[in-house]
Amino acid sequence: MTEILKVHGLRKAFGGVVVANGIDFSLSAGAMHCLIGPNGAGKSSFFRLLLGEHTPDAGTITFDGSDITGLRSFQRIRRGISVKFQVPGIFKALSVRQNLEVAFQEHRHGQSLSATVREMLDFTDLRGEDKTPAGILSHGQQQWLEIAMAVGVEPKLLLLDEPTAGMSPDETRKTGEMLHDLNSRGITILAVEHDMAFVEQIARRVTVLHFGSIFAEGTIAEIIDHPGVQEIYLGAADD
Amino acid sequence: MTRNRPTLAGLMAGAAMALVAGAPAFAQEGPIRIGVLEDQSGDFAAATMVKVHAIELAAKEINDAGGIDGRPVELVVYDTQSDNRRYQEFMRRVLQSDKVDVVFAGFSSASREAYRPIVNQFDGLAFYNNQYEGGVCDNNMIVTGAVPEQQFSTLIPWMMEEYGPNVYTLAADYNFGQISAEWVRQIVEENGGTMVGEEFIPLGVSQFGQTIQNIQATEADFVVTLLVGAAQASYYEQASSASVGLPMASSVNVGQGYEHKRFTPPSLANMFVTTNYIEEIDTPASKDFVERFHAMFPDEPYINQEAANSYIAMNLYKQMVERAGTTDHDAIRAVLAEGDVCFDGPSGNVCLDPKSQHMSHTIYLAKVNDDHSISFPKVWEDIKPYWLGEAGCDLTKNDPSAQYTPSSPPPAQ
Amino acid sequence: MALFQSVFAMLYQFGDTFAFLVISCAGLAVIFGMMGVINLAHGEFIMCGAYVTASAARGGLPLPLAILTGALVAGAVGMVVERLVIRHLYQRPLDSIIATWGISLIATQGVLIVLGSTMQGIGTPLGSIDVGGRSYSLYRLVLMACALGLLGGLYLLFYHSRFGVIARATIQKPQMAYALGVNTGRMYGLTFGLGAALAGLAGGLYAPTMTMVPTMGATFIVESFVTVVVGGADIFVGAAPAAAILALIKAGLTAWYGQLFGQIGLLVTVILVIRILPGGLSGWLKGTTR
Amino acid sequence: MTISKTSSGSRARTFLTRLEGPQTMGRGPAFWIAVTVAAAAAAAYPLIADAWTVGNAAYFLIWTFMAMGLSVIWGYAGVLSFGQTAFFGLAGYAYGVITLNLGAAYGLTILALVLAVVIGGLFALVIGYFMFYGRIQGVFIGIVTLSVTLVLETFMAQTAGPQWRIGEARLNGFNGMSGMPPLTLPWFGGDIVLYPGPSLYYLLLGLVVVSYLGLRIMLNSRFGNVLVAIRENPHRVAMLGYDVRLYQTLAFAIGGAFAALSGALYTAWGQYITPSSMGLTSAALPIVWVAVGGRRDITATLIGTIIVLAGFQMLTIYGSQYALIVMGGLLLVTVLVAPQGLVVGAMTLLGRIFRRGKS
Repeated sequence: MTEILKVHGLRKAFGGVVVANGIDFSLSAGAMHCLIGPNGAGKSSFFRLLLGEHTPDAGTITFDGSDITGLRSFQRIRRGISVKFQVPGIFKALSVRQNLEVAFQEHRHGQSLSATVREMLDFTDLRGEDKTPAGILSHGQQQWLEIAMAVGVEPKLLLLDEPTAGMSPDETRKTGEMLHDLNSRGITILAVEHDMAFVEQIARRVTVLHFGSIFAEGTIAEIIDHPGVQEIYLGAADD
Repeated sequence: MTRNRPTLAGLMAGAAMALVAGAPAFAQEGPIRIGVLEDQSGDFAAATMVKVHAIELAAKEINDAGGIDGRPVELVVYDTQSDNRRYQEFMRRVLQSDKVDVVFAGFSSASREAYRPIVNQFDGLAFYNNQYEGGVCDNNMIVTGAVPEQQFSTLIPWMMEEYGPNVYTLAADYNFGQISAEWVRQIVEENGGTMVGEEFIPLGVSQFGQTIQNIQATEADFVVTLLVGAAQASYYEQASSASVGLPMASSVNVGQGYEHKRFTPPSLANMFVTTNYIEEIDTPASKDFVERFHAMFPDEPYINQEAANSYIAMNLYKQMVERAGTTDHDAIRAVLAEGDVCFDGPSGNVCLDPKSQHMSHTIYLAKVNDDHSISFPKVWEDIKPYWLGEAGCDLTKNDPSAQYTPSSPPPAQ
Repeated sequence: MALFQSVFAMLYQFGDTFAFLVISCAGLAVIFGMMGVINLAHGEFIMCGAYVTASAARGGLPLPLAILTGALVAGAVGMVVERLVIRHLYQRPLDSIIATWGISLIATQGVLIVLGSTMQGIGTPLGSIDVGGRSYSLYRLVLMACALGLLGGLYLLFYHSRFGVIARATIQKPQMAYALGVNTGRMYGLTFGLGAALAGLAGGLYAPTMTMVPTMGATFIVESFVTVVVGGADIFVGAAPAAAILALIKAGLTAWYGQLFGQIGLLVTVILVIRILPGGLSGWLKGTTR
Repeated sequence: MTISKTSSGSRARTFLTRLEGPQTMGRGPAFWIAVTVAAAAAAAYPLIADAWTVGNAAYFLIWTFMAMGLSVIWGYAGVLSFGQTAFFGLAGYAYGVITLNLGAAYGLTILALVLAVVIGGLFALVIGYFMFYGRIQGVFIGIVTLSVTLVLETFMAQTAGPQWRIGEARLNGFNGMSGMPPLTLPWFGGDIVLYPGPSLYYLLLGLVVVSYLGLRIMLNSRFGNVLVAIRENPHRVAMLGYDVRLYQTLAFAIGGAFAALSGALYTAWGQYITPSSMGLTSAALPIVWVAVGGRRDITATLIGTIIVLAGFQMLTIYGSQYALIVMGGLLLVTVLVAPQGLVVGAMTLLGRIFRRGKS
């Protein structure tokens, strides 16, 4: 399998706080991968570095065969990286339909915008809500809407920051199905997640981040059995 | 402290006056309508409320005496809010909709320039009753305010003789200040003096620390202050507290914004101003005028030169209409061209100059004493607005409708 | 002697401008820095302080007490305004700009109608001193001292008093403060009141040196905005150095190129600073010292 | 952008369908009948009104462009500009300088009008580039734009001297530049000079209708979609692959060009322009019109601006010095009671009543 994302020696510090301490990481195309780690391990900062919201002090990011380290956020998105944030980043005052239109109007798979929107309404189970202002949807629905929007840019790689935060078990399960569906359409998925049950549902491989470095990597079973991982989680819990 | 009356009351007063005075046998033609556009609110209100009152006083007196040529006078008053746009809106309104016979309008030069194209377009007739930087050569305008040659050709030589030849000019950085400063410079040089400094202050500046030092660094014998607006007026207080102690000469203070009444003594002490009228003038005509004014407007804080100009302008207009037998503008200009339209009013005898349609004045030198009382060390009679005519403006021959300055005079004929 | 004279003259000009900037911006800076509200009625609070000071002084109160009265009245008015208007707009900063501008219109024109177009001044106290053949107003030296005192006082208030600690906590983490039992509404009211009182103090301090008109606040407003913006959100880290730098720029440009360039220089500086240091001086200083 | 393979006819149809959309209030036959009636009434107005009233109405129309431009920037793109008057004033002076140098023959005043709008728009583009690419955000945009307009005002106010001239045109400082010709249309058998009156009124009415419909189409297009999305959540928009700065800069330039159109028309209307038209009070006026009408809707802005302008003029005539107090009060009421704008509030209410009446 080809590598879709390759990170080499990524470093970033704010004053004395090191959030990325020489991260080497790679992801093969078509993967479903989870990133875990205790609070403050640098997961969100790693995402921000991938998205170009932080400029790294050192290191390179290669995406889909080309170096994107110097690109601005929107340019990376256009290359095929997309993101869904932990707090739903939707346009609350706009209708569900408008939210989808803004996301899809530049990228469509050869069909009309309204057909695309209809398809995504089906996908997110939001049929009949297309005129509802997005801000009054339930929390779970907002999360799904944002996932749908993130798909709008036709990403090769989808970054998800705690996609199930605040969801009911039922919604969580449905989200997992959605992600499998997207993955089967060829989208590589990299998710930050705390809910280990959910991690088990979606991830084939897991990377553990600790103090801005890769601490361990392996299948979910390997990671759960890894003594060091248990230690850092327990250690973190003591704080 | 002034207490502004709402314009509505002014409007109604004017209308009511016309109605009451209309009772005697007026001619059949109906009233003569006079548009009044003055700033009754906004930045300039302090100096311009009194102009409206002066016009109302003149209208009442004219109506009481049987009107103009038997026709009553009716005032159409709008508040222009010290806003140039309001002048544009309301000048259009009085000329096009209210169809007034004549307009009395404007305090700042900017407001005059805002409405002048409109007066020209509708071929109206407007009186501008303000002291200003001079140079308007326009057939549709009659100017009763004093101009620099009248105020500076008297003031500067007298000051130089009295205090010395070294002059420092402090002027507001806009048309009035720059052009007036140009006049001062020219007159100082003609009289063998030296400009030891010249400084221009943007409008709205209220802190003068550096300026005060600059003045002290020179050997100035006196300072010509051509400052404008409430913010710039802070100079006097600040200069006084820094004990600058130099005599000041001005064409714009006291006579217009009665700073000597508003500021705490002695910040304006030793200020010399040439003005064509202020209420302290001690002639019988002036005293009578002040008395009549206060009978009608007991709360009036101060009767300034613009009030007198407005009052005089009303009477000049009455005279011209009566001599022409009509309110037609060409007929009025024909009367004006005869060169003997004069009026002996509160400020002495004044006459309109046919070439420039500006007015001659008696110029009073007002001195502000330590306690801010006023004395008059010198009076010049019959000072003519000579410059425009000499420079080549002759409205009896052609009408360029332009404003000239000494550095951009009328094109040679 | 000539050297001493010109050095003193330069220092005096610098100090004079510095004092003007610090005193006129303090109220705006507190309200903006602590609450994120841009108060376009700042100038009118200054005018309020100046009018009350002048009236009190002419009513026989000694000047320092009159100035204090002016500040207190402006502060009280500020708290009322906060309660009636500003409180409803914390979530809408752009709307609070509009609302405070509306208040400023009403205040300016209302004062014009009720009190007339001018008010008699009270005259500058203390006279002048002679340094190297030139005379300087003593009162302006007092103003410079006041500016330094003001900076020190605010520092003590916000960093070494209970009010300051609670106020900063409330502003940074309102929910947290609320959960800890702080009456956040009252804290906002007090902070806005303090800002208004500082504006009133500026009016009171400068009342003796200026023409008293309803629009007098406008002559402060550009300078105070410029200082706050250049300083950035943290007034203690930013405002003092901002005032110092701006005073240097303004006094320098005014001395060498005249008042026009002093004015324009200030406005250009603010544009450049915003462009280069979006967080203002305080953001920049904090960024480098961490 | 992807171009779909559609015939030009259907493209024109999609174009026209954008006259309606989520970004603009009013849809369906009832609304368009109302619009047509309003336009027809406006067109018939000079037949019943006297010359001054028509000229005065034309004067109100002049300001609506600046208001609609601000609505695009502030209401739709979410950026509060306090300095629209900078573009207004610059274009006003540009019109003056160009016409004073070129004269009014051969329709050159129309060229001057176009050039003035281009100059104003380009200036806005530069300022916008400077701000948005410099990561200036939120209230700071207001401060920078205000500073820009105040710098221009301060500078222009001191250009009274004879050295300040561009060709034949004296800038003439604080007192303002005057003497420029009004708009003049070349016509067979003699130019038509558009003094304030019916002819100018019709020209302006036409411009308002075209601008209004054009802006509706733009706002309901993809561009408009992105603008409102930026207003709601610029971060998310960037994360959908849009260059937010570019969109903001373009919106700002468009708004600036509309302000410039107002400025050039104003100068042609009164044959006069002053620095004070770039001052603090002037700068705040467009914000009042737009806020009171309803900034987030172009129709509300248009209606609101005309109502507020006419209302304040009436207040000045009959209420005199209370006008400014009422203006301030109106702002407070709007912000506190109807933050979406009084006209939008009224329209929503009407719509609700109408719908209830139908069902």
